[in-house]
Parts: sequence; structure tokens; C-alpha cells
Amino acid sequence: MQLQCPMPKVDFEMITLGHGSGGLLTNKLLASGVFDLLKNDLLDERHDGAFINLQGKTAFSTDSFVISPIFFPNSNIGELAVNGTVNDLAMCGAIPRYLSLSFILEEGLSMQEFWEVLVSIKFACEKAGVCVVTGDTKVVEKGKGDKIFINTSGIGTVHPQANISLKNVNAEDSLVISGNVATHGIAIMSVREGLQFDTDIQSDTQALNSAVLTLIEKFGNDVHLLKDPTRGGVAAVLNEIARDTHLGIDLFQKNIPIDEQVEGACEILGLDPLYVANEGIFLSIVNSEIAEDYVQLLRTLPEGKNAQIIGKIVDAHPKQVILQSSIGGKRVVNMPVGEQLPRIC
Amino acid sequence: MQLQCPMPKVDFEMITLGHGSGGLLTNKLLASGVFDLLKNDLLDERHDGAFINLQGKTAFSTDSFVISPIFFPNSNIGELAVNGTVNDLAMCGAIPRYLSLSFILEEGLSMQEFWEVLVSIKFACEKAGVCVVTGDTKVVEKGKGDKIFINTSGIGTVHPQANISLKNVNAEDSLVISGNVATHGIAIMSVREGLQFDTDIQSDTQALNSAVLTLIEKFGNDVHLLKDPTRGGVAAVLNEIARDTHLGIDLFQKNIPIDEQVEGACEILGLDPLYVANEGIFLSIVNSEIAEDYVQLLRTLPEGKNAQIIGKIVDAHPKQVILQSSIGGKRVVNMPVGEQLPRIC
Amino acid sequence: MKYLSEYRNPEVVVQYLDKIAKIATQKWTIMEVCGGQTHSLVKNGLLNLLPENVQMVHGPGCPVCVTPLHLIDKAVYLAEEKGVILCSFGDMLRVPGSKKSLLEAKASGADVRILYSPLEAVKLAKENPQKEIVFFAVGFETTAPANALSVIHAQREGLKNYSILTSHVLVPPAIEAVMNDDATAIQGFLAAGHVCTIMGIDDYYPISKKYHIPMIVTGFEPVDLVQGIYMTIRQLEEGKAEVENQYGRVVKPEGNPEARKVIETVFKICDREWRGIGVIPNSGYELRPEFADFDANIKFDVKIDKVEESKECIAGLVLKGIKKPYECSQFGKKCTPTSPLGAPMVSSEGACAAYYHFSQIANN
Amino acid sequence: MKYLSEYRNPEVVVQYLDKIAKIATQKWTIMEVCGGQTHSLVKNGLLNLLPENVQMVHGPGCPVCVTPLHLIDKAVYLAEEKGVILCSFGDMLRVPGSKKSLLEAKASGADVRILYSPLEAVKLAKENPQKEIVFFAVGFETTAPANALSVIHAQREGLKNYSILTSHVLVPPAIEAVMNDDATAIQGFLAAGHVCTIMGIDDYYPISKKYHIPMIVTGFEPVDLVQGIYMTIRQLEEGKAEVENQYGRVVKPEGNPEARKVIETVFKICDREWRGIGVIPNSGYELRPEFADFDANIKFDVKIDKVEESKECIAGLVLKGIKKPYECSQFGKKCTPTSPLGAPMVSSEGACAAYYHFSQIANN
Amino acid sequence: MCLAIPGKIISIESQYNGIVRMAKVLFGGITKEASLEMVPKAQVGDYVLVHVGVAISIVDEQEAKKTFEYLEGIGELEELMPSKG
Amino acid sequence: MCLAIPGKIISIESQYNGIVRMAKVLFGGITKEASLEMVPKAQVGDYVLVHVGVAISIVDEQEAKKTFEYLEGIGELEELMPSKG
Ligand code: SF4
Ligand code: SF4
Ligand SMILES: [Mg+2]
Ligand SMILES: [Mg+2]
Ligand SMILES: [Mg+2]
Ligand SMILES: [Mg+2]
Ligand SMILES: [Mg+2]
Ligand SMILES: [Mg+2]
Ligand SMILES: [Mg+2]
Ligand SMILES: [Mg+2]
Ligand SMILES: [Mg+2]
Ligand SMILES: [Mg+2]
Repeated sequence: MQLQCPMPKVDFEMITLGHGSGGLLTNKLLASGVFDLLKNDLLDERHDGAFINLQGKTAFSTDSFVISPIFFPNSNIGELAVNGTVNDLAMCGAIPRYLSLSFILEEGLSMQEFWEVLVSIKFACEKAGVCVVTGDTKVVEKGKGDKIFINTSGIGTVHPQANISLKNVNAEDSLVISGNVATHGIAIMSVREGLQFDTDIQSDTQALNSAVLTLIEKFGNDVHLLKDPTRGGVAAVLNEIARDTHLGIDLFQKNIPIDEQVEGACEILGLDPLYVANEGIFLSIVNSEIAEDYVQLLRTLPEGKNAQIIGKIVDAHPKQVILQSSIGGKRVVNMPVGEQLPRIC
Repeated sequence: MQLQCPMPKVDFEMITLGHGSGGLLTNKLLASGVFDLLKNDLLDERHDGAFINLQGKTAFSTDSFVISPIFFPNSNIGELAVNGTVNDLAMCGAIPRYLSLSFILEEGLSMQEFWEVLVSIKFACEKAGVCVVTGDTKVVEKGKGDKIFINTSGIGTVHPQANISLKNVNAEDSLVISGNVATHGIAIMSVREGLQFDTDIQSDTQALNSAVLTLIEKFGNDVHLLKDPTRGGVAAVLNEIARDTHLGIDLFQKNIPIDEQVEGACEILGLDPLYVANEGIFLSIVNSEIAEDYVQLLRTLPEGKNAQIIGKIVDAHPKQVILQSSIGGKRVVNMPVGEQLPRIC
Repeated sequence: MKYLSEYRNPEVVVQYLDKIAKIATQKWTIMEVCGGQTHSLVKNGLLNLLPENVQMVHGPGCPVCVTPLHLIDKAVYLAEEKGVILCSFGDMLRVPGSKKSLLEAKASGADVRILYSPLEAVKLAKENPQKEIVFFAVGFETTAPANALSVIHAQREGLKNYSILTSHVLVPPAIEAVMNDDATAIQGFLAAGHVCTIMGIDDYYPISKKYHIPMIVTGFEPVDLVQGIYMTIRQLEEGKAEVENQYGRVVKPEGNPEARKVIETVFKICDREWRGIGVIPNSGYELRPEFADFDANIKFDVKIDKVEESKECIAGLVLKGIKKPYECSQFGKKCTPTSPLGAPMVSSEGACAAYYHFSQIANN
Repeated sequence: MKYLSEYRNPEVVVQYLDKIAKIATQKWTIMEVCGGQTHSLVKNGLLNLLPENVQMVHGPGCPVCVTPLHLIDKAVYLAEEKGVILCSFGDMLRVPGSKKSLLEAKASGADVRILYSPLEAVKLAKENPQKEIVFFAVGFETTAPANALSVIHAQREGLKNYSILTSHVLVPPAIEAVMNDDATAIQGFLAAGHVCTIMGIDDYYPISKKYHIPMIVTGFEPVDLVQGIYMTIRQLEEGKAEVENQYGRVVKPEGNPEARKVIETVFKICDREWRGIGVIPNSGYELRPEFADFDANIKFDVKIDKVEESKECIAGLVLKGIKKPYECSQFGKKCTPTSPLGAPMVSSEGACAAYYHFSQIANN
Repeated sequence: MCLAIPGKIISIESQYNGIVRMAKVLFGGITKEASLEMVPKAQVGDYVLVHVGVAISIVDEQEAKKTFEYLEGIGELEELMPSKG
Repeated sequence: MCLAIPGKIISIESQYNGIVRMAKVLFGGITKEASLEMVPKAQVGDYVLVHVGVAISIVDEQEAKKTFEYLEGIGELEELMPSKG
């Protein structure tokens, strides 16, 4: 898809500190196509901020993206940065509208790579229906950054029928997952130095707002909570929910969808897929009465083909997530401690 | 002021990758006082975004802060990050309300330093009257960051009497500066490796929203444009204005306020103060009829003691900024090319 | 995945569990030696499915956990040396030394790399001729061939900048140490399948005989484990004390002769300190003098003081199966996975961490 | 600031300008040799204040601009060597070599540092014994004592990891080169005050005599410059051709003997290539053989091919004052400060860049 | 300890002038390199148990079935011990 | 070329066992170190011209006035040349 936006001719191949100086080089960089690429009526007229009109309940979210490598199977940090904030807004029951886009570039980054990231941002925005309306570009010295860091912050309009809150989570609610776990995290590991392996596992990063909108329009406030299980995986998110609601969560291992290749990678690296990062899936806690219909509708959507009910909220064992293993045993799924490291043991 | 918020007892002295993993360590870091410190009714209930209520014309701005060193005379990156976005919103004629706060921490950062930055953020927010409502924390490997990078994005309500736009800039308008130039940039250079010098030059970073509010309430739409001349200094900002309005700008060197120590530092380093970064001042382009009153009012405010009319907008020499030197000569003040480097020549 | 999925078949597991329940007429205490087996037992929730009278005790089978403090300190010291890249397996990085872990050394700027294989450390040495590459070579007999191979590869490449810091431990001496403690309650052993893949099963006949105790060489999947447990209890019920091999698809009675040859070429047996247990005679490997050039201990003559373990930590008793982790006064209190007091809380293989992570369900 | 502010007094400037206007009866063409003077003339808008018949021509007085391409290539090459930290003054970093500038080398990962003083490079060498510190020592006579001192300091400290890559150029031979060109229109010189601070003014008597041209040793502030111009024109109007010293507060007729001693100890005179001009005999300094250990040219025996300058660039004519920058076909077109074709567009001292940055006003 | 996973050899190549055999081993859809130095008889198509990049055993298909056969055998055995359960 | 700025010596210390004199030099409120090796007679209170960290000259107060005296002198001179201006 990059082919549709060939890189403009610029007289530099590489980002240098000067491109972050606020002077001629910064202007050249931005004029080189950044503004054209992301063009929209509201885009910062090179003023200090953008003017937008908003009405009513609004969601506001931020995330910085620091993934290494910046290009990985099926995607890159640019698309990720758009989808990440779009999804966080969607998890608030909001219709994502405006993004800010802020780069921290490491000097020496090739203009070609930067351009590819920008083009991905453009297409990701178009797909998700959001506009970049204000931005910033900083350049740090070589060795003080990692090619590209991106912050996106986003503003969305909360859907009038949405009522997403931890407070709405009740015992007996059903826990629904929209797709396979661990795909994104394993796709990244497959290209990470020291661990590389051959696979065609691809990151599943995608915007989830359209699917969420469909679900909320149909099920309204029967949708109690939405969460995208990114860093720390499903385990971290569920533990946070259990901790903050003082309720327990039962998880059914046999229902948890996972791709066979992803499972294989987890085996050799000694990783538990519940702790691996995701980007293209979300968890829903819904009224158990509509749970089956919810999954049925979700499965008709491209984002939800592998949707499953994977657990339920319970009064028993408050603040704990307990997994019923495939062979019928039980174990506590704890909050991960830190980064998951490949094991030999 | 840091004394008022002693660092909580934590069982780690240093940020490690695990603190950015989304697991127990991330939670520990946030629970260690970050949430307490920045507490407010709206602060992200650890959901993916914050819910806010907004009405009418709104300003939205973002900036990433990458300053080195992170502590510098009189301030640090935390205060800078709050003031920077507060000021960008103020430059839109908006009353800053909500901030997002996103950290990219380099592993190895001492918890003590992080805490000091956090405390500065707290006080800067209180001073500027804004709340941090949503946030994010990432940790990158040692050598892939530079202690702390901060992104703040901000949302503000545009003042009903404000009408700030490049389109309002006319020939004959007056150019007002609120205070001394080059102070911040030189304060930073005084502590930068390889250049250090002894001085008590202090960064002038401060929130400008209160001063701007006072001015807009008094002068309404006679205030045509507001800009904080940060990166690239006064020269870059004025060149952008001239370029985008197709008007010329005349600058009067003898009126440009500068601190004597700052001037001395510029002399030995061979830097032109017009190109040095500022943080605590702003430029106003106002109807020339009210310019004198504007400066008078500004001078009564703590942020504007050294305010001066330093130039005017002209039809002559469109897109060019021309300085009348103190000795009566003229020269073009160009857009800076890149980073200003100390000269020997 | 073939040879994995079949051994996770819930129906087969349930059938074995049924059989176990049927034949176990009294309380039996069985130790699974290997941390990998511990991990599998708790991860699959098997402990809760076993009848109450079948007690599993987690053995000292986590090489990461038994690496003594001063060796970690030495690894940290080397990692912080200029020009040194210290590499090891992921699980080794989090283990706290007396001052810090390798992960913390990395956070402070040391060049520490996680590798999947010691052979990749050799590649790293080749690619970075101006750096010293030190591989922190921990492991049981299973890992010894790979670590030894790395030395042979480095020698073959003529590399002068590769060395290993060995902390190799051997299983049979540890089993004897467990049995020699008068307090021991162990009545049967699941022997570690992957150790036997290398070493064969001959070592176990004399032990089984000496302590009159059944020893079942067992695999790691749920079906393997329940079969191994069934076989142990069946022997116990029948009053037998024999060596059996549940894991025949992988373990040959003679082990792997090529692997043993490589080990013998590169390593020799030495006394070794086990964290929480103390020195066990002839329980480790060190490099032979012929490979002194590849011995980080010799190449970098670092003096590291021996350090005392925490007094409150009863790791020794836990590792010998005399106490359960939750019987430790600090378990879940001062000692948690984010700030472990003792080694078994560190690796997710460690007996204490395994309990902490997976078995809190017992508290409900 | 004392000794600065007074010399920026607008009233005094205006009075001198008045006097100049009064005495200049015809067109006079004067070259200010030094880039620092060029900078001050344009920065203070003095060029527009001078009477039309007084033409200032910007000389070759920017050591950064005249550093030949292949030396920059060599500096880039060294910077990209592993273990080398290449240091120089800020203005040197942006100058493009045949492939890239030092700033671009830095962006691609080379360790390039901007220092305020060569003495700090010696400190860096002391603090980084495992690194090679190379100082790219550019400059006219003014900078030679500091660069020489750095070598003496390094020697005194017994440092083995410090060396300098010299690109020292001398002013009097350059003035002669300008005057030897038949096309030259120069009728008087402002000689460079800071060069004379070191070297004294004796060198100028024979030149002044040989070419029958007034030479006024001049300072850098607006008052200095207008006084120097006044003194030059007065001589011209009076038909004189003498050496005068406008800058007596700083320049002694004998120069600075200590500084010359240090220069002579460390350096000897050599032929030197000037970018845009070519080789000028006896126009540079190189390290004496006794200091070969500190000579980066010898220490790192790098072969760098000589490279052709852009054919379209008329830098040589500009540097000799024969053409004005805006008479170049590429000025402001293919050649701008962000992508300079020739050296004088690079440093803000360079004649072309000075015009580009400060004097576009002439176009209005 | 000693995470070791069975995978299928899909190709073999020689390194160090033929002294060392390296295999590409397939684990449920992903492939990783493993040294075959410890399993000289291993061929393409064999399943090998891989630990930290080294194949340490060829999985024996006949033996693999025994776990299930053993289970079937138990029933008969128990019938021989009716006193239990 | 050769940015050199006058500043006032506020203190002097010896380095290298007394061989090298280093000064703190004040430039309009900021201080920076400079070597005094090229100006052996410079004392605290003197103004020195500093270039890349090395003092290269002591500013001569008497000479400094001459620029202004010269200007005053010109007037008289011009009266002697009434034909101009
Ligand atoms: S819980 Fe901690 S302190 Fe107690 S035995 Fe285990 S490791 Fe030692
Ligand atoms: S304008 Fe550029 S091309 Fe022309 S002489 Fe100057 S440097 Fe050379
Ligand atoms: Mg701004
Ligand atoms: Mg977020
Ligand atoms: Mg997010
Ligand atoms: Mg910005
Ligand atoms: Mg989220
Ligand atoms: Mg902004
Ligand atoms: Mg800003
Ligand atoms: Mg986040
Ligand atoms: Mg190291
Ligand atoms: Mg280098």
C-alpha cells in the first residue's frame, strides 16, 4: 500500500538533529509531505494547537509507542500508534475523532523509513476515520533514542448508548474475547535480535472502533466493560479488573483462542500466551444474558471471527483470576511481575 | 518545594524494563504515589482513557519534551512539559483544562529523579490550573532513551472573546514581547556537557495562561496572534508568521529585552539571541492602537515585567523579517537552518 | 503439535487420575525433582486434581534457583566490566545477587544479553572481536552439552574473546542430599526426563536400591506426569522400589552417548555449592584445564566475597522437600517475586514462586 | 560588557559613518580579510549604512570555509573509526565533505563532539583512556596557540590517545594570493585584529609596500569597523599606503611573543590547500616531526582521494573578492545553507552564507 | 528445568566445512535452527527434542504410543487386584 | 574568524604543579575558565581577550580610549581640509 504514496524528493536521506531544531530543516521536513500526507481541514495550521468543536461526554486518551523493531511482520510503529489510541478510545465506548501525533526521532533515521511510517499513519487514520489535527517532531542524538518513538493522544465522542465502567461489572457477567491471543507479541519476538525464528505470524494490529460501535449500538449498556489486553497480555488486564472490582474472574483455558503457530512459539520460548501482548483484540465484560448473541454478532465482523466466551465474573475468590485448565485443574493467573523473559527452565 | 512531597518508600531505587511491562512492577510504580500525587476527580480510573465534558470551541495541542539534562537551573523536564502544553493552549486563546501525561523512561533512571520530576509536574499543574486526566508509562532499554522523555497533550476551552489566528494579522499591527529573550536556551547550555560555564542564569519556564487570559479579557479580538518562541527562538517564529501571512516584519533591535548575563553567554559562544530557545515568554501581534496599553497592562503582570514593543507588521518586504540594528543598520533575520552550534569564527 | 498435544489430552489425564485415586490407599509423598515438572504440575492445575493423600514435593530442580549468590555477584561484576558482553538465558537475569540482579546491572548500563542458545553467544563473539563475550552457563545435565558445544565451536573458530562462567549442577547428588537428610519424608521420585535423555538411567539403580525408593523417569506433559505418579504409587502400593522409565519416547536407558562425550571432553566433575543447600560433593561440572582459555573464572580473576543468605529464608528445607513454601514465615510477605528473599522465589520454576504464582488457589 | 558595549555605541558609529561619507570622494573597494568582521558588518547592518561608493569585499577569512574537501573526508573517516572520538568546533561540523559532513557522520553513529576549546579535548583524552581522541584543529593564527597548547598539555600528561588533525591556514599568504590575481579590485585591507594579536603587524609592512595598499589592523565591533574603514579611506584619499593599527587595545605591534613561541615549538610552516583557491605556498601550519605522535595524519594513515569541487561554484572568485556571492549562478538556487555547493555557503562566516543570511535585504 | 520441545526436522545443512550439521526444525508452524551434533542419526522428517538450540534426542514413535497402551493395560491389572478401589 | 571576547579575570589558580595558570574569567555575569599561559603578566582584575579557552591578550585601557579620542581628532583635521564634505 506504500506504493500509493511515493516518497517526495528531499535533499536529505537521513534525519539529523537540525530537523528537530524548529528552523529551516524542521520546516523542510514537514513541508516535504508530512502536512500533505495527513491533510485535513482541521490539521494544525502550523499554530500551537488545533481548534476543534466538541459537544458532550468526551473520551481523552494517550499512549507512547516504543516498539523495537519499528517494522515488524504486517505492520509498523506508525499504524500501531494510530490503532493503539483509536482502540483505547473505543474501549471507552467512544467514537474516535481527533489525534495528536508527536514524534521523537533518533538522528540517523532514514527518511525512507520515516516516510513509510508516515504513510502507514495516513492509511491507519483513514481506516479508523480519525484525523491528525496537531503534532510535534523532536530529534534526539544518536544513541539517545531508538529510531522512532511516537505519542498519539486522542479525543473521541462517547456513544450516547455506551456506559462503560468498572462500576458496571457484576458477578455472573460473561467475559468475551474478540480473537486469538498473543499474536502481536509473538510476531514482534520473531524479529527480535537474539530470538529470531522463521514464521509467518503477523501482528494483528487493527482498529477496533468499528466493531465496538456495532456492538454498542446493538447491546447498549449490556456492555459493561471493554479492554484491549495490550502490554502484560490478558493476564494483566484481567488481574487489574479483578483487583479494582473486588470480584473474581474464572477463565476457561479450552475456550481461549490461539493460533497454532503462536502456540508453538510460546512453547519453545517458554512463554505463557496469557502474558503476551496483544494489539488487535479486545475483551468485553457483558451481561451474561446477551453473551451468546454478543459473540454471534462479533463473529460476523472481520475483527471478531474467532470470538469466544472465555470466562465469567464471580463473587468467589475476589481479586483473583483463576484458570480452569484444559485438563480440568485450576490455577491462579497472577499479575505478571515484569517483562516476560524466554526461559530455559 | 520538592520537600513537601517526600518520596514514598519503594523497594526499588531504579526504573527497570519491568516497570514498563504492564505487570506488577508497572502497577507498583504507579501505586507508589504517582496516582496520589496527581490525584483529581477525573484522573483515569486506570481505564484506557478519561471521560471529560466539553462544550464549544476547544483547543488541542501536543508536545514531546526531550531536554538534556533533565534537571537544569531553576526547573526540570517535568515542569517544562506541563508549562509547554499549557502555553501552547494559551497561545490559542484557550483556558487550559486537561492534560495527558506520557513518559518514556530509560531503564536505569533513579526513582529519586523520577519522583522529583513528578512532584514538579504536580506543582506546575496546580499553578497552571490544569489536571492530568490520563497517562502512560513506557520503559526503554538503557541506551535507547535519555532518562526521561515526556509527552503532554492538552485540551483547553477557547475564551469566547479570543480570536487568535494568522488570518487576523494585518500590516501596521504591533509586535509585543512579554520578556527577555534567550534566557531558557542559555540556562540549558550552561549545564550542557562540553560547554558548561558558571552563571546564575535560570530557565524562565512558566505558565503563561493567566497573563494571556488577563490580556484577552481586556483587549479581546484586538489580540490578533499569540506565539511562544520556543525552539528556533524568536527568529523562527517570526519567519513562520511572515511566511504564512505573506507580510513583512520589522524588528527593532534596541527594544529587544535581554538579560546581561544571557547576552554575555551569547557573546562567548557566538550565538545570536534571536535564535536561542525561550520557554517563559510570548509574542503578541496586536492592533497597533492598543499596543501601548497592552504593554502597560502586561508590565503590571509578573510574567510581563520586561514587556516591550519590538516590532511591527508591514506590507513592505513580504515574508521577510528585517531587523533594524541598534546602530541603525538593517539585516534580514532568516529562518535558522538547524541547531545553533557554538562558533569559534 | 505432535508429541505435545496427545500428552495434554484431558481424557487420558482424567483416566490416569482415576486410576491413581483407585490404587492410592494411604498418604504418599513424592518428589518431582525437576522444576519443569513443578511448572507443569501447577500450570495445569494438576496438584488440585490429585487425591488428597498424594502429596507432591517440589525438588531442587531449578538450576537458576540453586546458583549461589557469589556466582551471580561475579556475573554482575563481569557484566559491569568495560568491553564485556555478558549473556545468559532469560530466567537467569532476574535472580538477585547480594546487591543486584543481572537485569538491574543491565538497567545501570551493563551490556547484558538474553540468548536462546549458548551457540548464539559464540556467534556474538565472532561478530564482536573487540568485545569479550562471557556466557553465564547455568544448567543441569540437560544443558551441559549445549554449553560444552559452545566452547568447542569457539575453539574451532579460534575465538579468543569467548568464555563461559559455569554454574553447572548435577541431579543424582542432589537426590542423595535430599535423602540423606533425616527429616526427609520423600517416598518416591519422579526423575527428570530431560536429564536422563542425556545421562541415561543407570545412575538411579544404586540410589533406588540404597534408599529403597521407587524412581520413575518422567516427562513433562500432564499425561506424562500423571502416568509417572501412577507408576510411583503403584510401586509403593506393591512395596517395590525400582527404576522405571515413563518417558521412553525420549529417554534411552543409555542416554545420549554423543552428548555425554561432549560433556566429558569439556567438563569435569567438581564439588559445587547449591544455593540454600550448601556444598554438595561431586555435584557440578567445571571446565577441564585444557579449556582454561575459555574459563571466565580464570580469564577474569575476580575476587568476590561469599555472602550470607537471608536468615529468614528456609530455602534449604523447601528444596529438600521438608517444608512447603507456604510454611515459610516470609512467604508472600517480605518474600515475593518482585522482591525475592531466597532463590526459590525467583524463577517461575522455583518452588516458592511456583506456589506464589499458581497455587494461591489453595488459600481460597 | 566592558570593552564591548562602548564599541557598539550607535552615536559613535553614526559619527564615523558621517566622516566616511564626507571624505570618500570616489568609489573605493576594501576587503575585510576576516570572516568575523564580515559577520559583524552584516549582523549590524553596516553594509547598508556605508556610502554607496564604499564597497566592502569579504575575504577568505573563514578557516572553516577554506578547509579542503579531502580533509573533511578524512575527519569523517576518522570519526567513523571504532574507538575514535572526533572533536572540533561547532562551525566545523556542518561543512559538507564530498559525501557527508561531520554532523551527518554523527547522525549515522560516529562519536563526534562539539567542544568550546581544544584544551577540553585533552581532558576528554584523559578521561577516556580506552578511546582515541582526535581534535580537528582548524583555524588561523589566532587559534594556533590554543591548538598547540593542547598538544603540549597532552604531552605533559603523557597521553598516548590524543592527536590533532591540522588544517591551519595563515592570513598573509592569502592576502598575497588575493593581490596576485590580476582581476583583483581591492584597494585597501582591514587586517584581522585577532590574527595580529598573536602575530603582530610586522608581516604587513612588506605587503603594504609591495602592492602599495593601505592595511588597517581592525577590531570586530561596529565602532572598530567604521573606524578601520575610515582610516583606510582616509589613506586612500590621501594617496597613502601604510600599515595602521586601529585595534591597539588588543594588538601590540610585536603581537604575543609567548603565543608565537608555543606555535613555533609545535608547528612548522607548510604549503596548504585552500578550498576554492588551491594550494598556496607556505600558507599553513603542520605539526613538527617531534610531535609526530600527536599527528592524526601519521597516527592514522588514511588514504583519502582528492575530490573535485563543484564546477558551478565560483568560491575562488568570491574568496578573492573578484565576484560577489550573488553574482554566482547558483547562489540561493542550487546552493543554500541547507545544501551548500561550496564552502562559503556553509559557515555563517562564509561570504556566501553571510550574504544569504543577512543581506537579502539588498534584494528589496 | 530444561525446557525441551519436540519438533520436526525440515532441512539439514552443513557448517564448519561439513563438521557440524545444523537443522531447521519446525515447531507447530514456526521454524528455528538447532544443532544436530548430539543426534548424528537424525534425518529430515525425524522429530527431535530441542533444548537451547541443540537437539538432544530423536523422538521414538513406537515408545511414544506406550503411554496410551500402558493406560489400557492398567484396567486388566486392576481386575487382577479386586481388593482395591 | 576567531571569535574572541574580552572578560575580566576574577581568580587565578595553578595547575600541573604550578606550570599552568588557569583563570576564571567573567563575561558580563557568566564565568568560564581560560588558560593564562599566553599572558604570563595577567593578574586578577585585568581584562583579557579569550579565544577558544585561551587568553591571547591583555586589553590595554589607555589604548582603548584612543578610538574615541581619534574621532574627536577628526573634526579638527577636517577643518584643515575644507574642500571636502
Ligand atoms: S518463601 Fe522466600 S524466604 Fe521463604 S523459603 Fe521461599 S524463597 Fe526463602
Ligand atoms: S553561492 Fe554557493 S556555489 Fe556560488 S560561490 Fe557561493 S558557495 Fe559557491
Ligand atoms: Mg508553541
Ligand atoms: Mg492510553
Ligand atoms: Mg493503550
Ligand atoms: Mg511542538
Ligand atoms: Mg488499552
Ligand atoms: Mg504543540
Ligand atoms: Mg510547544
Ligand atoms: Mg497506555
Ligand atoms: Mg559490560
Ligand atoms: Mg568514532
